[in-house]
Amino acid sequence: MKAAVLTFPGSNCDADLLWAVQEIAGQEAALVSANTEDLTGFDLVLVPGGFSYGDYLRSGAIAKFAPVMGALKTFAANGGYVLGICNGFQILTEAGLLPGALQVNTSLEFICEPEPLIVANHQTAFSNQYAAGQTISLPIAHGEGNYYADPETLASIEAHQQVVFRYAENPNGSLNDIAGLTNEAGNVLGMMPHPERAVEALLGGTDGLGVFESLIAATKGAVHVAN
Amino acid sequence: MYKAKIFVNYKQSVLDPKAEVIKHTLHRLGQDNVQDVTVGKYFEVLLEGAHDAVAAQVDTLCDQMLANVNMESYRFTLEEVSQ
Amino acid sequence: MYKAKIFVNYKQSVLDPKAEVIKHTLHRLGQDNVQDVTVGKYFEVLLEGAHDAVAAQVDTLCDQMLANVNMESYRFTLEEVSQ
Amino acid sequence: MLQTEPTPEQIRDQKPYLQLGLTEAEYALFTKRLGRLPNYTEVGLQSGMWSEHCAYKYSKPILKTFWTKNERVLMGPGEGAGVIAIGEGKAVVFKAESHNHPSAVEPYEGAATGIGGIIRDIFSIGAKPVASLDSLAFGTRFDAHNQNLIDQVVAGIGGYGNAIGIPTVGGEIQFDASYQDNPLVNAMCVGVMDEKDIQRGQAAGVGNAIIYVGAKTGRDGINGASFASAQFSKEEDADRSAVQVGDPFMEKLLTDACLAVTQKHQKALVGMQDMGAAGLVSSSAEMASKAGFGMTLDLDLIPQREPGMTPFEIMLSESQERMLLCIRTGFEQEILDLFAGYDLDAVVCGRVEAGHQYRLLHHGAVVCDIPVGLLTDAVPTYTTTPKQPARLAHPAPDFTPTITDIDQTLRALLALPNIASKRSLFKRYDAQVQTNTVIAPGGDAGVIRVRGTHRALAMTADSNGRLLALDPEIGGAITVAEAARNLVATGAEPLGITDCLNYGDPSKPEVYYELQASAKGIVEATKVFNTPVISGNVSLYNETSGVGIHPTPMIGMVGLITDLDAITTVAFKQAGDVVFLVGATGDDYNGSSIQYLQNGAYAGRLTGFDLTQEKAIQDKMLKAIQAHLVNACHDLADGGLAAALVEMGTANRLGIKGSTALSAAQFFAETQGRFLAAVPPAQQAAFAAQMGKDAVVLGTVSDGEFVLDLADAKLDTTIADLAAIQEEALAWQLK
Ligand SMILES: Nc1ncnc2c1ncn2[C@@H]1O[C@H](COP(=O)(O)OP(=O)(O)O)[C@@H](O)[C@H]1O
Ligand SMILES: [Mg+2]
Repeated sequence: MKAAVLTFPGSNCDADLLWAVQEIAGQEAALVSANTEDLTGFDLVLVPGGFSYGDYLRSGAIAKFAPVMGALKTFAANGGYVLGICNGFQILTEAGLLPGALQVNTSLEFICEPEPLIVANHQTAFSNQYAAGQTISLPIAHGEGNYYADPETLASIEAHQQVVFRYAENPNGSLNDIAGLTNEAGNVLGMMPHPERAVEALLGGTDGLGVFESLIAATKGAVHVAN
Repeated sequence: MYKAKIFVNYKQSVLDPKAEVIKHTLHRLGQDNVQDVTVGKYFEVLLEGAHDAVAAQVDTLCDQMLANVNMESYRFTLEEVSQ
Repeated sequence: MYKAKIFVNYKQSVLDPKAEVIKHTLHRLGQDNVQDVTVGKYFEVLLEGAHDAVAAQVDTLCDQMLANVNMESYRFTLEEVSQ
Repeated sequence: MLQTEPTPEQIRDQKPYLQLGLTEAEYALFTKRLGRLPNYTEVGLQSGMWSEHCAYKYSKPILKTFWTKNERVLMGPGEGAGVIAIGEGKAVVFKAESHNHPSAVEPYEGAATGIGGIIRDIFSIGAKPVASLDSLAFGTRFDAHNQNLIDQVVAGIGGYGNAIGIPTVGGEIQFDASYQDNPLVNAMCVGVMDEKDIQRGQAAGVGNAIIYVGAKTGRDGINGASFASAQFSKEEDADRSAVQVGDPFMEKLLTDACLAVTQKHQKALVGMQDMGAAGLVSSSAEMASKAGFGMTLDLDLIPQREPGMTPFEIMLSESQERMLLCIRTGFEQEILDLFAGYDLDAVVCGRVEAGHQYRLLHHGAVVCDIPVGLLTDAVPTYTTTPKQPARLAHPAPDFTPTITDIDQTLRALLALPNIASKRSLFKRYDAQVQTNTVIAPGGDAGVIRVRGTHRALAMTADSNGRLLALDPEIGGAITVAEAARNLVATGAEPLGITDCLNYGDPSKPEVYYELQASAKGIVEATKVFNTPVISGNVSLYNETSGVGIHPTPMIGMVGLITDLDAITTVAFKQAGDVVFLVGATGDDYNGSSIQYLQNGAYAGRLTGFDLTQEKAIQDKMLKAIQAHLVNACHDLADGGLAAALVEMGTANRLGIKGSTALSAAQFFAETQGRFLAAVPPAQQAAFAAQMGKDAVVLGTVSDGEFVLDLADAKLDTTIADLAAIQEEALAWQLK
């Protein structure tokens, strides 16, 4: 598997993702500047956490104008796997690659804590290594992770089983306890919790490895379109 | 030159955590005459150009950048200003 | 019942990173006719009461809670509205 | 506006420098050394550079007594931050800084810019910032003002640190009436680098370029700005604010770009320094002076955020997120291009000159032309004749608590703000970004592993104002010892310290006494623990209405772990482990939490501290941890054995079942030099042998019951009950 880790000005989890994919999961990966306009040759594009362009307007609102976004849309439209984590999730919703939006947490506070999650759909490219209904623990670290979508959108998300992870103890007000969800086609996932922060026992747990292992399994033998 | 005054607000169906906290605090402080609070953003943008072109440009700017239309709505006015 | 429309903005000498980033992005996208951007907050508060009492209350509210007077200035208008 | 500035003669006659914080004697000295009357810009530069913050007028004699060097120190005080070798070609860089006053005025931005400033100190040395800590002190009256202050300071620290992507891995938050009107906001940053890349803030080599990079210069944070505008400008003040707003996004770009310069453009780089206190003048003058050169700057080239800024304003602005570099002639474009790649404004704004003159040009005129040493080295130092405060001459009689209901007492103790968990506050900090955090806030020390090595660093920030108020010398030594104890509990060997000296007005004999006495205690302890002071910061005049804060030196200590498997945490891991109490317990209650609980105040002399004994216990404890004999370890501090036992059980809701010869009162004693260790049964004999008479068995870890037979009382409850109090008490009081 060959992964691109996008780097926007202000991204701060890009190096962490690179480390998780390269050093821990043992896959090929490269940092790719948000100024790039070509994502040819990658099986997976990772959109990292952080504060792209400061997140000063709204999380992810400026990043969607980065030069790489056109290529990312093409990549996703062609069925390529895209995983957005935290700010990456916010960017994907702002860019319209995922439904809904992320609001400020109901506590109005940034929250950094390990959070129990339920694997709501284990039959996706991102979760096939987990058991159905399994509870895992992943860290969250965000101030704006409160998932919102209007009622019709929410109904459609549920009808298409797009929710992959739900909070066991909703920390931020997210509708339907949504912690992570895919697009309807199932090749784009956004999640607020950080799987890349849970891949080493030394750092407190390995429950996040499943996400990367699922993608490795999905890319093996799957058909890719590398535009 | 035009000054665009732009208001961005949560749509009514969206619960706004910031507004809730302010209202709740005011009630806790005994200001029970406060019926409702909304929190929005206010932008001013100065632009050169002809009225209609600027109006179209500001509309796109709001739709694409200043507001997230999944949860926010916007309105704006244009005022001609001298340099 | 009155509706207070409240505008809160940074004072001029205060750095506004939000406005800088927005302006810079617009220029990067080729919208060179954008001369200036300011970013502020806009609140609406609905309050019961007599005009002058409400005005005083809103002023305190702005001064104590909605604006940080060390670095922000505020202005507001009051409009009578029917319930 | 230029024409409204006073002439040199008007300055001499009207003495506007008094409002800038200079004395008549200082002005006279400067004028005499200059050989002419200084103009307004020059007096402005003098006021900035001769301020306590830049010149350490009162504190230099104290700082000189610090022990600053051992075999591992690569760079001691005098640069942006100090550096210590940690092996495998790597070095650790750290420093702490106070932002007390800015945070009192504008809590969010004050705290945020405090973090921003200390980060720049670290990467200006060439180190990648890898962790931050914060030490906060607030008043005990939780009125709306204080609640907002606490909330906004915490939000500001998180707002900046989280955005820039540096994990906050430790710190402390304490409450004492002494800080009600003078909160303390001290921030510490730790960086890691290759030893070979260390660089200094110097501007050498005739003709080399001075490059300014980062945010534009505005009128924020100008020393005496209010004076300048009130006296000499017609402008409306209502639209002016001296508050500095932090821009972590800009700082992230600046960090990455400057590290690229130090790592990949070493041929081009002569020196680099951040613009901190007294902004452009202090960074440029110090860089030239340190290297023994002169400098000319053209102020028209300085990026400015507002029109019409005067040289005074440009030079003394404390706008954030700015750096100054000295670059070899011929390499200018290479460096400008590099910064452009990060979307940063950078300009060549001056040159290094032969000789020692410091010259500023503005609109074609020379607005300053003085020997640079006049700014950096001519500053007089002051000492005050110390006088022992009366309270120290006549300490209150020793306190002994009376415990009638141990269960009730324990519950009340756990709810004290200083004992209660601070998680509701520090969970607002991103503790894990960079994915190196082994121990996040909540442990005895934060621990991060060092990528590319088999090592980890432990770090802690500690202060004990209430103890120093009772005895500054012993209190100072205890603070160092406690910091070391925190590191040892995680399995780290202490390496060195940074400090923030937070005190009242040093011209008061009593305050000066406190400064001197506490420095004495600190120096003695740093030698015993082999932890030299490699950097630090001084914050004086922490007073309101003439009343100063407790003398509060904040000690930031960093330690080294060479075996990642030996890293030890506070939490009990499994029922059945044997719980040992390490170190002797005495009847030491003065200055303790139990005294505060029962008397509402801390009083008496400090007893039960022995530096040599403390060091011996710490060494033994560290050896046991390094030998993998220990499953969990915790140092004893506030709240003594009582608080420590609960803290170990909280995370996994594991209790204790045991008995001890200690009395109910001693359960709450705060004798220094003690640890608790949980030892797997298989290692019990080895541990006991290693510790000898210094460790006694207290009991075994239980599934949840919390039962302890004391000499004169019996405690019988559950950890779930106690943990809930300890976890929720503070959050509840701050709502
Ligand atoms: N209390 C202290 N202990 C040790 N060193 C100190 C202390 N205070 C200041 N220093 C050292 O003096 C130098 C100048 O400090 P400072 O002016 O605070 O730095 P900055 O320019 O970053 O504000 C630094 O090297 C700092 O480490
Ligand atoms: Mg510095």
